Amino acid sequence: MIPAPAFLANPERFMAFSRWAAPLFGVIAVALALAGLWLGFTAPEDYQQGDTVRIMFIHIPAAWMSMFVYICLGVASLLALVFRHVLADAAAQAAAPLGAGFTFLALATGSLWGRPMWGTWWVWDARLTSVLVLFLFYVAYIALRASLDDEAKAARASAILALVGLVNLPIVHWSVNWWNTLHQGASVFRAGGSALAPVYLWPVLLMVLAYMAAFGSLWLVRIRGEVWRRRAEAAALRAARA
Amino acid sequence: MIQALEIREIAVRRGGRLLFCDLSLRLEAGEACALTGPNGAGKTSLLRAVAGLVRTEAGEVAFGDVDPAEARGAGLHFAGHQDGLKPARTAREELDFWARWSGGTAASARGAAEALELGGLLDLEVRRLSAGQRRRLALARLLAAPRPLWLLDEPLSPLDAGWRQRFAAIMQTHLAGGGLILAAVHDPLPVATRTLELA
Amino acid sequence: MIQALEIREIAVRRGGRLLFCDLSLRLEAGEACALTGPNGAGKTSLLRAVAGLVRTEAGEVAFGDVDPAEARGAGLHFAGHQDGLKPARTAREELDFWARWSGGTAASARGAAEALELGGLLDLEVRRLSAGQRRRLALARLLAAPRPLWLLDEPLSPLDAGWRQRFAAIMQTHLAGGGLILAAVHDPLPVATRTLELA
Amino acid sequence: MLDLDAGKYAAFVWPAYAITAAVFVLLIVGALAHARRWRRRAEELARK
Amino acid sequence: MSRLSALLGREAALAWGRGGGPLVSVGFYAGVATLMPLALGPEPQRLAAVAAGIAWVALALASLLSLDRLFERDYEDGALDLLALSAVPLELTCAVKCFGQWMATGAPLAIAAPLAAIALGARPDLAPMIFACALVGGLAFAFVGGIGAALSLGARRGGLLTAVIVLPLFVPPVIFGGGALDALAGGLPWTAGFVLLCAYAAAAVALGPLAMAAACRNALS
Amino acid sequence: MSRLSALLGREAALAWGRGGGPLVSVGFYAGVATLMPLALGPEPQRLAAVAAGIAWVALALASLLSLDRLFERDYEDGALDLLALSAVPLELTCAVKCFGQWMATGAPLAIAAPLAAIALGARPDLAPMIFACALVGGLAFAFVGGIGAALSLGARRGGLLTAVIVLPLFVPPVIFGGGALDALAGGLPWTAGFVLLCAYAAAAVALGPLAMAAACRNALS
Ligand code: HEM
Ligand SMILES: Nc1ncnc2c1ncn2[C@@H]1O[C@H](COP(=O)(O)OP(=O)(O)OP(=O)(O)O)[C@@H](O)[C@H]1O
Ligand SMILES: Nc1ncnc2c1ncn2[C@@H]1O[C@H](COP(=O)(O)OP(=O)(O)OP(=O)(O)O)[C@@H](O)[C@H]1O
Ligand SMILES: [Mg+2]
Ligand SMILES: [Mg+2]
Repeated sequence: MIPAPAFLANPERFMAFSRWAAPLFGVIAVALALAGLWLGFTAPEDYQQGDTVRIMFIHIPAAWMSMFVYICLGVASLLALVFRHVLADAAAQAAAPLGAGFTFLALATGSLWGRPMWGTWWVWDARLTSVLVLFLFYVAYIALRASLDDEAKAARASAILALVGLVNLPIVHWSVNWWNTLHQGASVFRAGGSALAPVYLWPVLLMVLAYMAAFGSLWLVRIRGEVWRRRAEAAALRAARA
Repeated sequence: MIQALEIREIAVRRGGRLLFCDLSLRLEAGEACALTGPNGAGKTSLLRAVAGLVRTEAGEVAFGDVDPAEARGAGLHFAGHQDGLKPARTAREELDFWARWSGGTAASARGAAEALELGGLLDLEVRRLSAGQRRRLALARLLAAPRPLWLLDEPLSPLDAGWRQRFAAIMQTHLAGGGLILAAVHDPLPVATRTLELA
Repeated sequence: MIQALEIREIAVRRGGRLLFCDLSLRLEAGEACALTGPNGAGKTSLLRAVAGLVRTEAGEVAFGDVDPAEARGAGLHFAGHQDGLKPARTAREELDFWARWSGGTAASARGAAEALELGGLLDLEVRRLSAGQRRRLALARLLAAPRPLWLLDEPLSPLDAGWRQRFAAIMQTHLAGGGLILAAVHDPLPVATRTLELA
Repeated sequence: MLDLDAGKYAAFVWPAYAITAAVFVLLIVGALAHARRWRRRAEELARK
Repeated sequence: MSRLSALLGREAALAWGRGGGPLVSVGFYAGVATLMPLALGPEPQRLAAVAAGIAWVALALASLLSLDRLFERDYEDGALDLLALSAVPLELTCAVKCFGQWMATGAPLAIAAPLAAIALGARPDLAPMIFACALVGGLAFAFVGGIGAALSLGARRGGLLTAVIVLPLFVPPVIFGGGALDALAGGLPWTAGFVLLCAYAAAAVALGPLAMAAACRNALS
Repeated sequence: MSRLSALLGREAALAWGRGGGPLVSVGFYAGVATLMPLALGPEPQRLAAVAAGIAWVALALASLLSLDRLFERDYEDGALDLLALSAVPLELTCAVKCFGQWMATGAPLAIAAPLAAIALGARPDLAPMIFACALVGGLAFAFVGGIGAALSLGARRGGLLTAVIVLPLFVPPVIFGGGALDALAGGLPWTAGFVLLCAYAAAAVALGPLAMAAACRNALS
């Protein structure tokens, strides 16, 4: 999903590519989501979890995406910081609200799943807390970006923050191993095969791919918006000086 | 030891506006240059660009055959509008700290304090100093650790007539010893051998 | 309306040292007085004493037949070395606030900004202003609310030659309207009708 | 066959899907509006 | 009036910019609510028992640590000179400064406090009381903290002084508020504690500005 | 070396004057220790259960609220320009600044923390652990807090931003330390949590200065 930077570094080429790629990803996302939901809702109820298992099809993808988008944000920030590339910076800026959205979904769906399963909406365990922290990182990124006026300075400062925030990702992922918590450990991918029955595994995987494609599409659209915004601002500045 | 300052066609942008471009200047050891121009012309920005504190859009700054990082780290003094002195610390504490920070010693700090006649003021907190006394304290840092290139931003303004002359003599001595001075001023610089006017 | 400033044999002590004593001065409406003297002579202290910010050891300050408390509260402007502008706020926010604080209105603040040509700068944060621009912002407060007595501490120093002249014209207008100016300076004050030299 | 009856857990399952749908709608609308707004603005300024 | 409202606006804006404001207070209490359980371990009953008290003390700590700079910046950059040179009596100016600080920081904290307490497990029926205590207590903290801030102007160890001066003055309101909360939680009559808290706040609002103005004049001269 | 020790001395002196130092930290914890029981009511068991955790969180909050000004003053008065213009790499300068802050504020707080916890009723055998956690944790807080302080330089809502940026970074060490304290109190193996805390502090000390220096350079330019 991370576009090959060398090819896309040129804004013109990026705009030409994203022009058809964004809608294409969108269509793929819808198709995969429909397939995943169909399989998900034709699967039998779980003997333990009953119908709540259906939350899994939207919880796991959202949770994974919350981390995946942060990785994208981190990589884009690194490229922006090292190569001072505008497009990389636009990509980072465009990823943050999407990541915040997915993280919010992970929190909300997890909470709605936790109530029937654990009997509580929220516990302060390490997994849940670190996801909240991830959400706070997205918020901090957006807030920092918004409160520095100088575009170049804002870009660098927020890129630094994004890189600093990468430390949280391993904590999110391994928190279930480091602390014995309510949240279950890795079950989809783990040594010795998935713990999930195939009837659930397939819809989950399809939904994950659908979320990925949706993110790809939205990301491209937002980057396009950023490119236009920068063009507009450059033009406005030129007009003001002339 | 910096033998020359060479600014080659630099351009600086602040807040989206290009302050100047294609600006060049060459200063040899023993020379001083007065930087003039109306308010907001970019004098301070140029000094900061030379010091490496502000990014340049284009062009480059060379310090003779000294590596820029080294020159900026150990070869120049920057005395800006803001003096970085903490109001609640005593003049002595501040002078000693900045002397040591730029590689001087307690003895050289004492020498600088003598040269600027800070003797009786050293035990006062900075907030109690008068404007001219405070500027003298800021300028004492230039002498507390000898460095060839001085970047001065309106160094004389709060000084009285007597001290303007005496500081001119100090600059003269610095130049005679092979120093270089680039100073932004609104009044004529008493030692200027040349002038660079920003639009 | 203050018709005269009368300083009668005042003495001011700072940090245990008597800066001056038996100092007297009478200023009528329309007059300006330049306060000169070497660094540390007590110019700033005298201005602060007139403003009532510093206790006097002896003597008194009278403002014609206006009650001192009233005169200090509503009859004078004080523009010191330190301008009290907050770096993180925009020039407009600061000017508007200080205009309202000294009894002006949004309209008078706008007028002051025009007189000092701050138009394009008002939306910048104060920290981004150049030294001269920042001083102009500080001086705009004098015009944002009309008050007869101006106490100025080195008002011209970071201004360029053009602005020194223009501010001199502003001071002239103020005097012509019956104002009084007491200004500490190191260079001659372009409008001074007389000079008080501190030892 | 399609099993849309979530039984006693309906109160949790459907809100989860509803929130997901809502957030997606927000993200989609936000991205498109952002892109469209700045595209308009850029073209407007380019024409001038 | 226009002056005072202008001053109030400025103070609120500065307090907000300096670290106050609704979002910060939410952030601060989010911090308290997140960090507390993490540090105390997740056992809900243990936490619930102390939730209201923690929210209340966090408010006092936040005030203690943020109020010490109420006058310092204005003093060092010369703004206090200009504030003192006004037809508005310095007492009123100081009162408005404290009030602005409370508006920008204290009031939002008061709104966040019950939420944090509930998130930590306090009984929801305590929320109004927590809110009321935080609101009134915040006012008392602001005016009492201002005294410490003004007294330590220009002192060499400003921060230390503020804490030493202010801490003893913070004790009574904390006791009154804590007592009221505890009484309410235990089903006992709580009015006495709350009334005392209000009285203390009123006294602080009435007398604090006199002390602050005197201290500021002294620092300036 | 002489430069760095001079800088360390200056930073410690400034931090001390600004509100750090042994006496303040004792005062701060005295405040926590007196206010907490007053707010929570006097039942000893209720308090004892959470005493260690409270001491630990108080440390995090104190750091959160005091670190936001680590670079701000130097940035606004021009000292940061001069600090950046030196043969000493800015990374090292930032590290020394944080270290000085920790020396003047964090270390004394770490000494006061176990005393406060015991005063609140924690078991005395927890004291060494509280001290160790506070010492190491304070280092982590200082270096992580410095990142937030540097990143928010020149931003419009500096204080708010620092809190928002720093809060997520404070969570892991609080979890680790709280976990270690809790495990020790419950007789469980506590090394894992403490080792993680040390690792986090080490990472913060190693990587924090890079981020701080980059952020400072960015703010200056
Ligand atoms: C607010 C509450 C919750 C949050 C923030 C949350 C967060 C997460 C995150 C971040 C992941 C991805 C972990 C990784 O791959 O490293 C995840 C996975 C998962 N969650 Fe949750 N979760 C919550 C509640 C729940 C509940 C209540 C359940 C079920 C009873 C649940 C079941 C799962 C499952 C089965 C996975 C997939 C595990 C794997 O294979 O990695 N979650 N959750
Ligand atoms: N950080 C900044 N962001 C935006 N604009 C800035 C910034 N710093 C300076 N400027 C603008 O750049 C211009 C040049 O400023 P500079 O301080 O270099 O002027 P100067 O020649 O030193 O003027 P003065 O004689 O008044 O000191 C000014 O118009 C100023 O407003
Ligand atoms: N708060 C104070 N405590 C002790 N001494 C002080 C205090 N304020 C000023 N002084 C001393 O009083 C003397 C006069 O200071 P003042 O600022 O009035 O001088 P000035 O004439 O304005 O000088 P300049 O031309 O340098 O501005 C100085 O020697 C100064 O050190
Ligand atoms: Mg300048
Ligand atoms: Mg003076």
